[in-house]
Amino acid sequence: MSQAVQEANAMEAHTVEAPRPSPENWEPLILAFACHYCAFGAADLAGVMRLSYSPNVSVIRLPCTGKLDHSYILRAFERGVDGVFVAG
Amino acid sequence: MANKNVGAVMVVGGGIAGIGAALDLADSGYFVYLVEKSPGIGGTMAQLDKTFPTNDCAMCILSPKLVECGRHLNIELLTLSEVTSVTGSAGDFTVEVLKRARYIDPDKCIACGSCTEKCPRKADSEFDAGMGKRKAAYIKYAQTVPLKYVIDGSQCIYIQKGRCKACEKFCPTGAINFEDKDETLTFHVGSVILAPGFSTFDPKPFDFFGYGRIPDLVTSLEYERLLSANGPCMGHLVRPSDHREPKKIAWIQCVGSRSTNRCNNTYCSSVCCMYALKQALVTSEHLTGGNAELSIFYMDMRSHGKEFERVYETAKQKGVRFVRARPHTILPGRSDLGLSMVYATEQGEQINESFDMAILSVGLEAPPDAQNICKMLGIEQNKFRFVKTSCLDPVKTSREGIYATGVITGPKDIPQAVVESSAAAAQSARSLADVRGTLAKKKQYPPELDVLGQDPRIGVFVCSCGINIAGTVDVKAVTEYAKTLPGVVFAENNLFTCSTDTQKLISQIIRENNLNRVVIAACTPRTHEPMFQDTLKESGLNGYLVEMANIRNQNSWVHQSEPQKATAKAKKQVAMAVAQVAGSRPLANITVEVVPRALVVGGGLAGLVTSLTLADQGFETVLVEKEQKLGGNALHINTTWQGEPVGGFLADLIKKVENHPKISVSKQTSILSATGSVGHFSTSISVNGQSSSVDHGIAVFATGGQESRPEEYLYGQDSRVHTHLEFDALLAGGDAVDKAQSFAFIQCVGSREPQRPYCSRVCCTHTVKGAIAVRKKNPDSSVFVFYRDIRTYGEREDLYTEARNLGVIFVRYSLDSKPQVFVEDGALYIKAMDHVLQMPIQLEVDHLVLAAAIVPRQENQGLVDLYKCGLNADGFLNEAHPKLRPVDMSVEGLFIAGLCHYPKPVEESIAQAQAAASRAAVVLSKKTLMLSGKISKHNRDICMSCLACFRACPYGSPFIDKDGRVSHNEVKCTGCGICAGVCPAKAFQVENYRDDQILAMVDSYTKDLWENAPAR
Amino acid sequence: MIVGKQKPIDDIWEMISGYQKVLVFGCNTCVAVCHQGGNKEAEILASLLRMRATQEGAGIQIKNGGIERQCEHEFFESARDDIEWADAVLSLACGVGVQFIAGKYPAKVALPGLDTLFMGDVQAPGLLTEACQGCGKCILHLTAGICPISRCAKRIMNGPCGGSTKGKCEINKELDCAWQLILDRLEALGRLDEYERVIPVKDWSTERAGGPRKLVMDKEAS
Amino acid sequence: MSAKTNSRLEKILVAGHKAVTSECGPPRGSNPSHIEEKANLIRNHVDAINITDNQTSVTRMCSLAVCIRLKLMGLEPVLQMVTRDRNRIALQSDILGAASYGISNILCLSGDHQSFGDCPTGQNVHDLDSMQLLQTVRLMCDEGKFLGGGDIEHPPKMFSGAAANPFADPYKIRVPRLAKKVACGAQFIQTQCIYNVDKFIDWMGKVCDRGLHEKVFILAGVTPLKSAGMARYMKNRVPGMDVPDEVVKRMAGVSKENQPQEGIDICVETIERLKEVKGVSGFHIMAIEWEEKVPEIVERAGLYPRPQVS
Repeated sequence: MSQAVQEANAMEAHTVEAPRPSPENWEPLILAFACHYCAFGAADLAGVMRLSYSPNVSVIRLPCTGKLDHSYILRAFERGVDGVFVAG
Repeated sequence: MANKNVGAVMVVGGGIAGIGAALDLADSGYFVYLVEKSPGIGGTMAQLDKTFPTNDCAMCILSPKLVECGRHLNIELLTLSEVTSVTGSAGDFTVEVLKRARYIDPDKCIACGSCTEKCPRKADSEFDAGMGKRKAAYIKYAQTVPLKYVIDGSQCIYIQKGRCKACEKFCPTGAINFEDKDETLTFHVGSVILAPGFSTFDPKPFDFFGYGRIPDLVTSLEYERLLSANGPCMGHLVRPSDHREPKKIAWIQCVGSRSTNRCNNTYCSSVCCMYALKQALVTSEHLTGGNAELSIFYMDMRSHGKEFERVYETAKQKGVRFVRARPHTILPGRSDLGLSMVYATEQGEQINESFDMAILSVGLEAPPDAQNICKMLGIEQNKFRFVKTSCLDPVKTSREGIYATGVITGPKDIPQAVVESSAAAAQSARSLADVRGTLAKKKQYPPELDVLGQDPRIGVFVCSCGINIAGTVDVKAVTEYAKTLPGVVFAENNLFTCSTDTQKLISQIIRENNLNRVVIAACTPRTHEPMFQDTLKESGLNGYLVEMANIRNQNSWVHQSEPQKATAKAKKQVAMAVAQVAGSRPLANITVEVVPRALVVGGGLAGLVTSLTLADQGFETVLVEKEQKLGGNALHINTTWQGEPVGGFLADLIKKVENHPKISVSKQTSILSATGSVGHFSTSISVNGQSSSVDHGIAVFATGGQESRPEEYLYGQDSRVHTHLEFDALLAGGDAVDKAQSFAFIQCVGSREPQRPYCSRVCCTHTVKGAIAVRKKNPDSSVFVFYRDIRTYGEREDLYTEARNLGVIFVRYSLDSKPQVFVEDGALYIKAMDHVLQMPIQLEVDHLVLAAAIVPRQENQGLVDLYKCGLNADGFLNEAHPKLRPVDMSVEGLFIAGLCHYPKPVEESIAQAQAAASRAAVVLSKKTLMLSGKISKHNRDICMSCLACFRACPYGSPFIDKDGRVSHNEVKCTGCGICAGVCPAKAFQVENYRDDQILAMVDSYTKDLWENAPAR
Repeated sequence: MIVGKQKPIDDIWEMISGYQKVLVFGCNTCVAVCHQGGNKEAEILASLLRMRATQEGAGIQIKNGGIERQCEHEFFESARDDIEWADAVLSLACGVGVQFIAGKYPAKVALPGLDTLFMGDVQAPGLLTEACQGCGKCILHLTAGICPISRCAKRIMNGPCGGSTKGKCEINKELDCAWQLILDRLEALGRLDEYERVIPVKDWSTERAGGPRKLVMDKEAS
Repeated sequence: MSAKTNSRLEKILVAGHKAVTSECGPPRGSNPSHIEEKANLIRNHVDAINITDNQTSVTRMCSLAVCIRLKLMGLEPVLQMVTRDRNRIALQSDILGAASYGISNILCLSGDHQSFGDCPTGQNVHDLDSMQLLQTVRLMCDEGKFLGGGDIEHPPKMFSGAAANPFADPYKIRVPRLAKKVACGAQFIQTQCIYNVDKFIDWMGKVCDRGLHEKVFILAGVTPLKSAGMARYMKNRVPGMDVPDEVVKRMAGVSKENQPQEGIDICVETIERLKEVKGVSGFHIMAIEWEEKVPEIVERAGLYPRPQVS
């Protein structure tokens, strides 16, 4: 993770809301950014092994997680996703 | 020439060694048949959890190679196949191959797994080393290549008993074929490379160990499977008896190695120390709570490879216990849980200790079937049953035109096997240089349509994958939804989008509907994108105008219980792919003209061998040497460990190099500067003060190393103290050795010390060889060796045994109590603690030989500065990857051979030098290099030259241009996009992963949320 | 180059509270190189502020924009509409840019998003160090190319003072004593004898002591 | 050489006597009685008393005011001036003010950094540094000029001094640095406290080699240790201080109640040794908040009674 991302995260830390109880049956919507070479492959393998996880996550493939830009994460949050998962 | 050479090669064995040779040859103009007796390639490496010394996941680094092999236009995979006869002679062999029935038509199999799911018959999984089960219908492992299922006829209920056929009933493509028969195929090839691998020692005959009766006593390969994430415990380590996490674990080394007890394996298996260290370290990461008690029972710890000693040190720091003992009895624990072990300590005390689990570090053997092949081919084996090779031509067998690589020529680790596989490829190519390119295939495409500037006309193809996707996801609904997406003008559902028929259909639809973008909603782009890119190219579209939505691996297969949500997610996935592809642009592959010339730096043994191997293949080579004379360190070496004289060989080699029409030798030469990248480097050199410039497509660094000058044990102060090379000279001439009475060797002088924490690899063998020579020349003399661990790895162990049989006395010392050397009344003395007697001993010696460390040359730093390649902490040049790219450097087009990489003996230097020639030939055999167009593009207008990219790029593609501002060398770019991630000006964008495309995907994913959100 | 550090987001939030339309405005030269105030950071900050506005239900509209340099009139042309729209411009430029906006747009509120720190160099990625204080009369030829005014805590011109220990400054053990560096360099250059040359009393009139400074080009040239 | 000012310190030094100075720190309040008491304690045993200038950057009564008080009591003060807190105008004006009261000794220092004191957020001035201040004093006294170039109607007459630390690193510039201060107009030097006598002797030898001891009077600084803890603190925490292990050991080797006496013994022995060293013109006894022990040290070191000069 680039220093800038860490700083952005640190900045976000200032704005974190106090934890609130989540509504019943609420499911978070999650967006994942995955490196083509490792995490995206791992997600494929999870399928081959027929593991099971919740369908509330979709993956955007990146050539490398180093390609990640702040704007991807921030845009996702601004538009309402509940979690961003960066894997690589 | 009597008969015409054939431009094809057969590689026997689909493990990492065979794969390496096959890829090198196929990438440099030969057609390759890769014969594998199991249903899939990958060999033992695929079974490993991690690999030392980096603890990389074995599968993660291997899998790209498997995919490359499986897809290669010039590699034909022959699985379930065995060679039955080879006739003819070098250059033109006729090979018969028995191909066993698969019972599943690979052309029809879509790897959906229905057959396995429905198959009622379970059998032990060979891949899991018997630790897990598979079905009669199965794939070898999830990432196997080819990704085609197979029916094991010996287990199949229908084949054995005539009823069942459950698989056939459920196979969605009708791929099951019980009529399939074994067949014999005939091939014509110019050479054969044997890479049949090894079998592990079976410890059952060791009844004192109780292997097979004690559930928690497993072999190291079985243990790999227990550790592995795709193994039977899915990476959560539990012991076999009660499926609980073990805490106290022991490794027993040298099981079936360095032993004559109920086996005849007097050699060292070379890899077990390192894999035990690796397993111990990985285990400590696996176990929860961090209170693991891990012990390794060993004789000598042999961590003699690059960065290996650091792994040993790490293990010590992490609390792994090292016990120098060979347990003699293992008994089952209470209620068959765990075990207890009896061993004698060095002090002679008998200990009975209990463990939760123990691992037998089993040795490597030549597998029986491979031995049969050797016999069938008439290839000579050595006394250890491995293929006999010479140190001076390490991959050549006794039959001309047949080469061998990997463990079949002796125990070795993966990097050495990979090196040899490239060496074998080089030797093959060398003998078939005149027919390079004659059988290799090349694909042709129709001219590309110009779609730039057109509005997107996107076609979406939604795959049912039989029922793999359609069973969970409502593919019809997804197809209808796709039609509503912006830019989509066509959408349809296919039963199998990947089938050959559908490819033709897609092509037709693209033309009929003037599609200019395509989305395939099916499986993973990692395996299928190249195929669909190909379909687009065949339809006259640029291959980069397709995107895939992975609605199988990342949807239907993992959300089977929630079909509605899966369908909703599939719609989103398709919408995201549509959003992305709408912004995709046709990309041109980058072409680089290759300068057909090699630069070899260093005229020692490695540089000479590389030069000759390249030149014999017809590649022009410039060899530069800084000294006045070629030959390097090899000029001072008497013989190889097998006793082959080096002098004559070297003189002959130098003569051949100096007289070769394709080689220009330049002595007293130094390198001044260098520019360029793979395919077109330009290096300016200074010859005797005159500077000139060499254009070259690749470079091989073979700058050598040197014996260090010791700073202890009175070296340089007393004339009776010598280094190895100095003593070799004494041995070779004069009567100094005959006149003397007492000799001593001290090992690890300057190696394995805090300031130089690596093992110099060659010294133990050098010492035992020297000690034997002394005893033979002067049988009345006494010879002592002061050592820390004797590391006569592999078959070199034989020399150690011989030395002991000849009466050489070995005295162990530890780093904190090194021997003391002093002179008293003119006599030279050594004082040390004897570990057997547990007493101090003092000897007077006539000659003291110091096993001085091998150190890198200072010049390496200069190469690093000029070519931007890497050095390790010890000053040796670094390879691109310690396991699978041991000859390539991190900079494309640069290769490495010999001591500049790490201390190594003659045979390993020669193999690496030949390997470097092979890797170089992959580049030099091409007129142009085609590089992916999916790379980062630099917008110089908005770049402010802040250098963030310059500093972050691992490939050195951004550079400071002549005008002082940043420019981008696209040839070096791999498209990773780190530059784009760090650029504060957003001046870098990776083609078809541009920010606007990714943001369009984010927007698409969040469309509903955004539109339905409360007013802002 | 000018080095700054973005203010804590809480401070910025407090600063922009009370305005309706806020333009987070990047300056894509010096402060972009230190990843604090470029157009990219403006984009990030604007996004964070928008999310905060949503969370707190504050009726603030937040946009981001930016130009090449906020200290030259011509560059503002491309941002005319953005600035027109805003009632407050949160400038991520150094103090120069903030003041330039304040001077250029009398009707707009100019707010500082950055704390301007110093003129510095990039020693390594992510490590910027102060190297010049613009005293207006350079003495680097007397001090082996190392500036005691910006790099000595006491700005001592005939150092080192008694607080220099093992080459480090007394106020911070991580901080090199500038005078130690000067001595080391003089020695390396074989010019240690120059150390005994006394640097005379300094004319500070060219520094801030002389009031706000100005450079008039054509006069200088004539 | 004859004295050029009315400084008693200068006269004693010029006459070839070993001079003895000591120092007192002004109070953290406006009541002067305590510092007057301290000065009275040592008045017969020293030739001059340094008055520190907001030492360690802790705000105190101003050095000039205390010097005036001492002068009015008939004592000989040394005005310490640091360049940290005042610009060249204030410094010059204070020098004139001091001269008007007949204060004839000035010690020019740069001063500790304010971050160590009670106002760490304050600004420092350092318009001049210690050497430049020395030059300024000489310019005013010898040429009768202000820094700005104007003539001084009645130039002050000051015996100007500076500090020197023979122990700080880098050691190689210790003598050149002294030479530089001499070149700037230092007429006397008070050194950092000396515990490592061998090293001091080495330094002094090099000073003499360059003939500097003939251009400047060097007063060797000594500070009696009160305890082993103080010895350790000085060794480890005070920059530029060199306290050899033997000294720490010796202090720690006696019982706690006997440690003060041991410290005084060491101090006296140090003076005895230094008396014999070529180039040492006197002693500066810094008995930190322990002024009452100065007479004992002076007497036991054989420096009492003090010579009279006119």
